[in-house]
Amino acid sequence: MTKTKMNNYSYISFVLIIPLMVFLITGLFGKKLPALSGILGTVGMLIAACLSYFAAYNYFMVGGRVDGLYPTVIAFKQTWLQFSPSLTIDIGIMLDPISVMMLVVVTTVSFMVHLYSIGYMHGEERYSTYYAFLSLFSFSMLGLVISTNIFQMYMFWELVGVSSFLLVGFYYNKPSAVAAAKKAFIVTRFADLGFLAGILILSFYSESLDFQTIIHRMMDSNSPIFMNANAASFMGVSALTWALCLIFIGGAGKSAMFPLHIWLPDAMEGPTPVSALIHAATMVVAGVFLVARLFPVYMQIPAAHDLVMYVGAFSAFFAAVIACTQTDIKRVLAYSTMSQIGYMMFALGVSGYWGHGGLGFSASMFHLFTHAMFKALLFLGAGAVIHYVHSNEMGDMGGLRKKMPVTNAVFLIACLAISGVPPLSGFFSKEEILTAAFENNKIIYAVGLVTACLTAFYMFRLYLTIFWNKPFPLSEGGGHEVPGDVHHSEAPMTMKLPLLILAIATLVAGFIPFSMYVSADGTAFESEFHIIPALVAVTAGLIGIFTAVFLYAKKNDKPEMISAALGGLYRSAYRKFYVDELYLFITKKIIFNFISTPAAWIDKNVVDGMMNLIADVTGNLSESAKTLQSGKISSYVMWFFAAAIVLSMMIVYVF
Amino acid sequence: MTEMKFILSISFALFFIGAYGFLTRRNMITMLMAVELMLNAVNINFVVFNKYLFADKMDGLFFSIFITTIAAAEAAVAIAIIINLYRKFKSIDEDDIDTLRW
Amino acid sequence: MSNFFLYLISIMILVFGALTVTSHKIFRAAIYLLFTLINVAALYFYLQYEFIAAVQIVVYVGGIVVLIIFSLFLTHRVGFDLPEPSKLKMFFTFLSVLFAFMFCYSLVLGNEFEQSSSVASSVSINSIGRAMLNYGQGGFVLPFEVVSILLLAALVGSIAIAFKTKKT
Amino acid sequence: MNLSLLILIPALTLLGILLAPAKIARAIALGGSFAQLGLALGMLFAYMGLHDASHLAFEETHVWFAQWNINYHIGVDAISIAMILLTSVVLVAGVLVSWNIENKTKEFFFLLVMLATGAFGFFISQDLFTQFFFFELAVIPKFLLIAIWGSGKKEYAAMKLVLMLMGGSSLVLIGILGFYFYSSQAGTPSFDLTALSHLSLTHEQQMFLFPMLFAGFAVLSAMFPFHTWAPDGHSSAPTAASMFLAGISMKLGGYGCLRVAVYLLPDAARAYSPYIITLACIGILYGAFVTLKQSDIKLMNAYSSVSHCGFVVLGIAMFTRTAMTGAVLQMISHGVMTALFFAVIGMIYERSHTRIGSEMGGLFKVMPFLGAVFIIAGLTSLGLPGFSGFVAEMTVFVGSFQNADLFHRMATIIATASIVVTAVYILRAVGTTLWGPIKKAEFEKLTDATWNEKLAAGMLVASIVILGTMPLWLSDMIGKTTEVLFGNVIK
Repeated sequence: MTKTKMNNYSYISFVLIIPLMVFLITGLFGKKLPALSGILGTVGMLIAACLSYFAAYNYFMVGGRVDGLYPTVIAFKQTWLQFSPSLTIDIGIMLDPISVMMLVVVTTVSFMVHLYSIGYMHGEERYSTYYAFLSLFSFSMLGLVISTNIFQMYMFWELVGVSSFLLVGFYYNKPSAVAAAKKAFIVTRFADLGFLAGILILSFYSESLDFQTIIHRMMDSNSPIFMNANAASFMGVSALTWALCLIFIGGAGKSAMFPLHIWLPDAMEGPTPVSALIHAATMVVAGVFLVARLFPVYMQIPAAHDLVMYVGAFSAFFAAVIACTQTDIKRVLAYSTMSQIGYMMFALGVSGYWGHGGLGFSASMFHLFTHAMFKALLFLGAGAVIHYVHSNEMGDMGGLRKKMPVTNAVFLIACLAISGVPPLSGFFSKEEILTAAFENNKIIYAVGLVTACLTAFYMFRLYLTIFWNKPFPLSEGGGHEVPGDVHHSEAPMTMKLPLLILAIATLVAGFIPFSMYVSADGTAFESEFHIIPALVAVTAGLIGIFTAVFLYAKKNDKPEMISAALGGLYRSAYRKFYVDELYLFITKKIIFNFISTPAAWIDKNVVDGMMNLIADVTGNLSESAKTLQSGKISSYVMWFFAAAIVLSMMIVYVF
Repeated sequence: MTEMKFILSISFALFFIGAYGFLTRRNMITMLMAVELMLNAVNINFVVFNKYLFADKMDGLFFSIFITTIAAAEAAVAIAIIINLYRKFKSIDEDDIDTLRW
Repeated sequence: MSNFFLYLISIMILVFGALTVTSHKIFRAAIYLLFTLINVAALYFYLQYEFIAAVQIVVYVGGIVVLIIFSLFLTHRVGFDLPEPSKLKMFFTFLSVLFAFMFCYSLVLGNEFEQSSSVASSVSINSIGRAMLNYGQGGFVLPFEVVSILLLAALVGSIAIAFKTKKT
Repeated sequence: MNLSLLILIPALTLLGILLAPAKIARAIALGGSFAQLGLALGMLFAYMGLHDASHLAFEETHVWFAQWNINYHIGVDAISIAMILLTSVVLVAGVLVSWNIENKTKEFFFLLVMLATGAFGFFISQDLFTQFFFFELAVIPKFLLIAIWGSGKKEYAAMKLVLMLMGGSSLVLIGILGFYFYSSQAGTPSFDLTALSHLSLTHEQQMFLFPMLFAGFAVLSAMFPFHTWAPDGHSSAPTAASMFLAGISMKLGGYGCLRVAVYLLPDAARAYSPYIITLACIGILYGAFVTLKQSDIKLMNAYSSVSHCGFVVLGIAMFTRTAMTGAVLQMISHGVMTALFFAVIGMIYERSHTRIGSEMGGLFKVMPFLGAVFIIAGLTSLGLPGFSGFVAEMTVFVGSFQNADLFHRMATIIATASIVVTAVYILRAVGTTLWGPIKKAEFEKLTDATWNEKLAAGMLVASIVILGTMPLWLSDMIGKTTEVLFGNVIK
């Protein structure tokens, strides 16, 4: 039963155990020593991060390739629940290039956020609870990325969902935060239903829940298992296609792909460091990670593979358009996140499997990596701004470059990175993605290019309105009453340090030869650098940047004019194309009013009414039987007499 | 045999006349009279069967004697009850006396 | 000739019986009952059971009917008209009674009675008396005693019931 | 291991409560229930230590009525042990929760322990007659518990509950007697479960008996459309009675369905299974949707119990080893979870004096412990990994999906859809009652849990977490017993 394979990677389990212990300790005893919980969490994450760096070093550098491939190492495996001899949920640790990369990303960003939060959340009433939840999230996310088993992934998938729920609803006395938390959980839960159904179908046909086994069995197009799964069909679509599409729905829900993206902007109600960790760098890329994990299987089914591509591309573009119109800085960042994840998704979608054809896959993972760094940086920078201004609205900001020099610098770096300006990290990853798209699908390439341009535009719109535009403090007080705490310093060191570290990461991450390490089939290839596509991509980004500079560098009325000129288009983009309203209509009006209310009515009146009817009939029968007992002798005699006759007739004629 | 069947039919007729009276009358004393008729019909039956079928025995006779006796006792008790009821309800119409219910 | 008496007695029984249960005057009903009972006694005479006939006359006619008439006087004015029962009820009761009678009559007609072959024994008062007090085979002393106790109980009971309770 | 102790200890507790002064009745009840819990745990370890820990063990037989071949025959397998553990945990928690009851203390604890005694007896009986005896013993105290210590329309609810359950048990009785007579036709009349399982009945006989037994027990497990006693009963019952009702009594039904109806009549069960699955699916989804509409949190949990117990019936009717194991796991998981939920709802109600979600709000601030427990119960209910609900539901789903035809597949998918609806209503309840701004000024002064409440909730939470994080031993044990009992009829 117990298949524990010990090897020299078993120390990875401490990467998981440490956050879990921190969660338990701070969750149970944190109230007693609130100050310590932050330090405990941060130190714990630091150790975890160091361990995962060490693991990455060992894996890529020391262990190296075996037969030209990075081996998949099962560091630990333990049966957790056995459904049937072939279907077991194992809890284990699987190391392969993408999971090692994710380990690094998650622990790094998580450590940064822990560190940053010491300053940001200082003085918060539920400080220790915050750290407990943060550790819980880190634990779950780490558990997710090292899953050996699809069900293990589902479990941690749910756990990250619930930690996200708890953290978004951290300010639980704010109704908007409560609503956002519920929305985030319910929408992803709905998507997880797809994931679960997909798991059920996939596991039934592949007769395994183990990733390696599933991939191994499904990779072979001639194996009976694959043929069987591909032959069984429901509504004209093969079972395997169903399974993969359903699993993708799960991934799309977590990764906020259209049309399941509605929870992400609202989730910004949570504390900003949480948004940086969960809703920018780690949890939201879980969907990408899931598709990447099952990538060989997706390769087998072109329909599912294309679905990933189209959904990703559309989401990227769609979110970019909305991001251009939002005024809440965190929402702009949220839509930008969605857009960038769309990039990763369609990169997977356009990718092939073998050798250089797998450029999209590598590019996607590369972008995931770089994006985690610069988007975390953006969020943490935005957090610093919010910490300083006490407002989320762009209208309350402006001219902050003098007040917050460090933040200004790192924010600029991050913006340049996301806009794809060389030689920052975003340039490299984005360029690879666009190259992969160019090679496979020209339409997607065009969409990607337009999105890149839009990205640059809204990011600089954001940057310029915060740090340039108007002088600070705002004399006319744009709507929001800014508290008169202009005198306080930019941010404590605990907040600046993570910003600086992440900025450095953003600067240098692009030079990692990613495709050497992470590729679809495990072989290494050199991603060639083409000057023409790169120039096109950079040009697109620069167009966006200059447009933004033209419009927002100084306060003027050009933006209003343009938005007025765009009219309905602008309004609908500002209202996020009414997707929220549509959902609200479906849930409130249709499900609640047309299913739930009638169901409750039926239960009260029909089902319960039936039971009451039985009771009433019995009662009425006894009422009428009671009137037989009238006390009148003659009626008794009548009955007696009749009964006597009937009985005697029965005796005579029947028996 | 035909004679016996004839008398039996008379006794049945008397019995059902009594039953008819018992069912239609509402005055207790008349109901009691109807009961007496029925008892008599039964008596006739016993006597007839004794006479025609079991002439060597006297069981039928004794039955009728005992029934007569019991009828007397019954009448006495019934009348006592009737008088008591009359005192209580000022009526011996059985419709007025329905405390026997529930 | 004997058949003539039988028919006469039978007709009298039925007519007076019917009158007993239909008469509107309660006193007349009692009198009709009296005639019915006398005719039943006559039937017994016809069957040559003189003792039973005598008992019938003594107990019924002399006892019960008198008792009834007494109670009548105690509870009613003499000229009192009995209330007419509803026509519907009378009709349906008549029908059901008729039905029941037909049923029983058909049974009697259809049944082959088996006559006991042994010789008829005497039913003199002497033999009846002996049988009544005989505690051996074929004796009736036990029911006799039981009935006598019952009679006593009934007497005591009826006195107790009819006893006027003191108003407290 | 003397199994009769399981009945003896509660019986002695009952006697103690009866004789002792009212003030220490609760202490006796608590002592007795802790002793029972200890015994149950001891029995678990003893059973696990057995060589063949999947068959009936610790059997004991005494003649009860020799004339009719009624025996006091008891014995346990893994399923009954799981149930007994559940019952003893809920018993302890129930006693703790009602620690401060003031009205007729002695009688209350007496009835509570009596109910549990019935449940214990039911789970260990291997003789239908004895089982029925204990079954009735577990049903009747509920009437008094609700009618005397309840709230709201308590008389109506108590009457309805007991009448419906009695209706169910009369059906069960018909089934049992049917078995008795069929077995006497075949030779020796018997009530013995094992003996009856070897009885070969004709198809018609099976098809006649099965609906009686199954429907009778299904009423108790609140299967749609026989569930309407549950909302009314729960909403009127005192806290401990609600816990027992949902935590134990509904499990009597599920256990009976599985261990009596399906065990004795597998062929008929298979023939009827499409109908049962359909009803279970309706119950699951319909219960979830009705729950959405409820504003009273206790009613919400009552309806959600209907939905969750649907999984039990679904799992049983799916006829795979995994699904049946899942059904048993779901019984245990739901028992503990719903007991916890009712307990914490009762505790909140005691403080806020309202059960309408929208009238509360922000209670997390004033009662963080209860709030956390409420959230844990909610998360268990919506099937979060790490808590027991996940293990049970996933086992049912995976097991159900092993049936390769479309009907079973669709039923499974429909059933899984309910977990989304569950999430919606649970999160709504959390959002409206615990989170958000505090609605009434007097809520600011409310207190958090007392020691007894903390202990009760802690025990239940611990059970949930143990089941949720280390499910293998239990699911393995139950799976093996399932195989022993149903090996020849399931996949």
